[in-house]
Amino acid sequence: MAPTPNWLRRRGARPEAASDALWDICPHCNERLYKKDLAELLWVCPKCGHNFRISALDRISLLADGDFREVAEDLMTGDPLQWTDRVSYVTKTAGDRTKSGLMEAILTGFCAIDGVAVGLGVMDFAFRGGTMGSVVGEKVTLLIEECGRRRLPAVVVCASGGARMEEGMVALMQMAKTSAAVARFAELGLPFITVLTDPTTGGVSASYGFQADVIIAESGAAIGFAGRRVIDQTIRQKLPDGFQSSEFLLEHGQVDMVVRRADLKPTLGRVLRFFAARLAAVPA
Amino acid sequence: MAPTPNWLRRRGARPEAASDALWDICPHCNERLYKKDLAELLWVCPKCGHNFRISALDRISLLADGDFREVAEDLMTGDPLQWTDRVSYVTKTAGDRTKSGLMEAILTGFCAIDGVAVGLGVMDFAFRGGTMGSVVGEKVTLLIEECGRRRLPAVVVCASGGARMEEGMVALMQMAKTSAAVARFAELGLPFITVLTDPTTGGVSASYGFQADVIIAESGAAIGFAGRRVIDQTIRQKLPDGFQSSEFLLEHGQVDMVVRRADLKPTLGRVLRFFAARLAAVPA
Amino acid sequence: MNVIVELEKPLLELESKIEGLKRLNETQRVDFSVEIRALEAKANQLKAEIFGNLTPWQRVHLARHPRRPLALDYITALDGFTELHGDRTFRDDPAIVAGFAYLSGMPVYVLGEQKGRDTKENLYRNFGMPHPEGYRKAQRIMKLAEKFRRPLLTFVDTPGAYPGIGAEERGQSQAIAACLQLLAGLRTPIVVNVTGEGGSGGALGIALGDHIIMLQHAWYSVASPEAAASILWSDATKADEAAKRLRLTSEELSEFGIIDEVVAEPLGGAHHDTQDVIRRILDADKRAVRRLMRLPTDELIDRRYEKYRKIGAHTELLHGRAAR
Amino acid sequence: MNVIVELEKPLLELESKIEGLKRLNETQRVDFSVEIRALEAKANQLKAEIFGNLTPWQRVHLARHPRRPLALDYITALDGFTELHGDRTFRDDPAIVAGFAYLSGMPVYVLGEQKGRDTKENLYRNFGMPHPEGYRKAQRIMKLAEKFRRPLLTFVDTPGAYPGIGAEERGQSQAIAACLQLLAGLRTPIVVNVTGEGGSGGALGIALGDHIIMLQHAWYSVASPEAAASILWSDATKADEAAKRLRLTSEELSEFGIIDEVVAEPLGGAHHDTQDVIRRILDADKRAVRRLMRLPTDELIDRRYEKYRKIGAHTELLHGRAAR
Ligand SMILES: [Zn+2]
Ligand SMILES: [Zn+2]
Repeated sequence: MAPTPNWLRRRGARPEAASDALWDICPHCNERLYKKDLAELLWVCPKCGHNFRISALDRISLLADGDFREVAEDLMTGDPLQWTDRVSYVTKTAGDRTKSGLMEAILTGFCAIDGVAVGLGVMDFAFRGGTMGSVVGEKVTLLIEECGRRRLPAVVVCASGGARMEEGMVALMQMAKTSAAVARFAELGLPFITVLTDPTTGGVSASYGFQADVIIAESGAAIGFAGRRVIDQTIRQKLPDGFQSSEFLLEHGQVDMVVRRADLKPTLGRVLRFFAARLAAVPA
Repeated sequence: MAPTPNWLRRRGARPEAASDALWDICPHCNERLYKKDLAELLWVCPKCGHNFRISALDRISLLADGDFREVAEDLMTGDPLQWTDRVSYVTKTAGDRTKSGLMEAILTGFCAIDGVAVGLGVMDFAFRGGTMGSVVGEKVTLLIEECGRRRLPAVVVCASGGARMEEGMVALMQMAKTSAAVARFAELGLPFITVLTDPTTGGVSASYGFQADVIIAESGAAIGFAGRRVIDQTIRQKLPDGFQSSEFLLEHGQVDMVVRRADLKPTLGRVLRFFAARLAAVPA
Repeated sequence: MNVIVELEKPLLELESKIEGLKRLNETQRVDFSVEIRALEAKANQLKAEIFGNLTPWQRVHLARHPRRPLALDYITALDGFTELHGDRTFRDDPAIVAGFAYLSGMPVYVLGEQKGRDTKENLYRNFGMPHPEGYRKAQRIMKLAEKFRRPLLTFVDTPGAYPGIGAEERGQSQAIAACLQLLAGLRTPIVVNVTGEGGSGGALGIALGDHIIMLQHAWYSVASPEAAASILWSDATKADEAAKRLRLTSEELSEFGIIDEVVAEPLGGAHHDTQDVIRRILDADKRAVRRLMRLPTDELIDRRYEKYRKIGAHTELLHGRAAR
Repeated sequence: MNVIVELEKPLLELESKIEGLKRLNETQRVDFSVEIRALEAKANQLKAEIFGNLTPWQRVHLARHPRRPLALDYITALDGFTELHGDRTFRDDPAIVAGFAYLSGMPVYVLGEQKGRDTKENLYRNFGMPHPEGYRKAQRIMKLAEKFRRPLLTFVDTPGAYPGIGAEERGQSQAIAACLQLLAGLRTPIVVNVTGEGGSGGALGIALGDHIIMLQHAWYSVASPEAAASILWSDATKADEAAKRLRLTSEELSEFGIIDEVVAEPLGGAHHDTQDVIRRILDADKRAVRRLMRLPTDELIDRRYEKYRKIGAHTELLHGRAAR
């Protein structure tokens, strides 16, 4: 396993291990995999190529060259609806914080990817299914605004079940807020790139997820607007093979490329170098 | 029959009657129709509603309120390819001039439609199948440029078999020339409206025909990129019902509305009044 | 079954009895005016009992009432509505109507999510659930509004964007996302009317604007109560529970600052006086458009940005921004 | 059957004989160099005979030669080509490839109409005949080029836009028309390379630009010779006749001022020295891009307008404009 990067050591918080088991089972091919090996394998099943869902921390380790300077790290959600069902929203998010080692479903900050300075946001499915509430919307907006001020490309790695129910319309409005930030950023002529990972649906796919100049899908991810269950219940007919997979979206013209996890960093580097290159730097 | 308008009497030239027959046969329902009645009926079959193809002169009579001040009326095509097959291109166009009473496949000028001042171009299928060569391209471009200078809406009624073979690439380049004129006109924030009549295909549909802010199709027209014969020969399978009809295009989202000939002038008037109204004229 | 339609039944019976007596009163010699007044008093009392204290879930049903005014009822009440069709790419989506009209003489572009009145019409309109091509037609209209500097009026009434195979294949997410980006930067005033159901992203796709008006008994939510119950508790029958928790009523959304103006409905809902409700909505639109048209465009866009920029609920804020 | 492939056969036999002798020369003691020289002289003579005086119709076949370099051969010869996919609406069309790359260190966007090398690949690429979604993907790339102020390079090689049911349903006309309008006003330099077949509107859709380069034996025409013969004489077999009349060769189009620069091919066509031809094309691109990038954008757009504005052949001109 790779040594823990400085920024991560500094950060302190680490997620609790989900279980003490030494082995993980690949949900795709049922292969038994030794947990300690998985990090070396980039959390990709060596037998079938299935990408395990990974934490935002691990994703940043995979992408950032060295240091990752986190911003807005203390932002914590309120409870606008005073939500309670079986347990209160406050209790739920407190649990997620402990479990994930994160304050919220996204980490944002600044780093270099393959040598290119960027603003980077990475969502984490382990926190409320990566849903977008106030904090995700605010952090994405702050990141894009700050990229605008620093004239840096913005990159967001998406993993989200959509808008967060427990924040109601305040959550839905984060789609509008982030869209407005993207619209301003686009007018500055700066590049915005998203990476859609498993799963990217609902309010995140229908806002900044699909507003980027270049949209990269990680292989084998489920990407769509409506969840499969909702579609099943609505149309009650067999879904096509590979429906809502990254590869399906590529064929249907929705994403620019499908990239394997191992190729993600060099691919992002290639794209960023092109989009970030200044015309002035070009030999005449 | 309506009295001949002044502009038309002034114009002098009239097409030769295609035949001396007193009767026309509706190509759609085979109804025998007394020719003298057809003008009163707006050249629409009273039995089945089929729109007979009509001359540019008749179309202008249908649309213009009163006077139509023709421009670029003397523009005559050259013979850039020195084309000859069974007969020379020069002979062909000379024949078309006599037969149609027109110098070329389009008339352009200025008039009012339902009270709104516009630049109006009307194509005529009787001249080389309404094909676009140098003169059609030039006259459309001049009309749009002049509308830009006068800050008037531009309306073009299309009827065309596409680019004119006998002018080769000079004809194809008219697509580029007219597109450039439309692009400039659009940047001025002025409205451009096209009416697609039977038939509108090829180089005209793939340039200014489909570049308008509002696209109106006359009912029952054949509209498309490729001709039916070409498609038949390429795919060798049954074409869907109503393929390439105005109504088919409406369903497929390609045109804003399908309008019967009798409704065309009031509809154009309604659209033009809206698009031509100055915000300044609005009560606060 | 619509719970409001059920609740209304005794009231409708009573009202039809009153009508009958009134007809008798006119045609017969006997005077029933005392009985009529008594029955009318009873009807008013019944109305107050039924509608005076509706639960959020009942109000959701009020917003779905089969006689509630639909988008086209408002749109055709404008002068000279002319419909424009198609996305220029794939299909004309009847679940979104688009075009132009005059609001008290002012040229405006309009967009509305349109349901049907009966089964046949609902199949044609896909129950007001747009496909991506509907949102792409909407984008075309938004761009026209910007190009010709006319205000854009939208009427929101959808259970949600359609969740189907074709919709996913043709990029429902992308279509809505593109609407949002376009609306956020659109250099012309945008006035939004949430008149019926405001179902999630499918509603928001045409609901990002400068001034958001909501009818009193419309609902607007991050998810329909059924969907939320299904997502949260895997049990769509708990929709009434979800309706309560989601804070989807006009009063609550006003408090959150998400809705700018609530237009009152008559007791019993908009369908009890459709013409009056339409007039109130269009009056509100007129006031909003006139006010917004006085703003310089850059200021309009800046205010729109700030309007959405400040929505959120978080406790530790960067840059000293005040938390909700 | 490709007539050039037929014509080439004796030449290829001779060349393979020469190759055989050369191998013998290296491995055996006997010296065949005299014989080799004699055969080489004969081969050159044969080549000159075959290719020295091709008819337009034969040149059309040269442009369709199965070994002729295709769009991706040029594009992948650029540095760091990265392909971008999809129209964000309906489908990724493999008949148009799109992406970005570096031309001698300069970041450029690229578009190309791409045929296949074999049947399987041709079915995938639809023989280089784009659908509307291909032109819509192209529009996406054009907008990126404008947004990020990078030059756009296009490689034209198509028999034409696809004439099929789906293509018509999804608006082939609209898709090409939108490309033309976008290219006409695109605020970044556009360099076009017609490298193979320039089939009508399907070619023009990505061929409106500031500097139009054409390979010597490419063809570019208002219609393919077959289509023109069919349209004019209802007889596609008269394609050779049409090819002659249409003036579709690089020399003729240069004279008309429609092509700005012709890049020479080796005797026998581009496939006789693919690497050299690619290098020549990219050199021409580089010169053009560098020159165009020095122009202020407004001047670039004005010049582009004038470039097309003046194409035409008419005898009575308004405003005293000179006739061709
Ligand atoms: Zn596996
Ligand atoms: Zn008839």
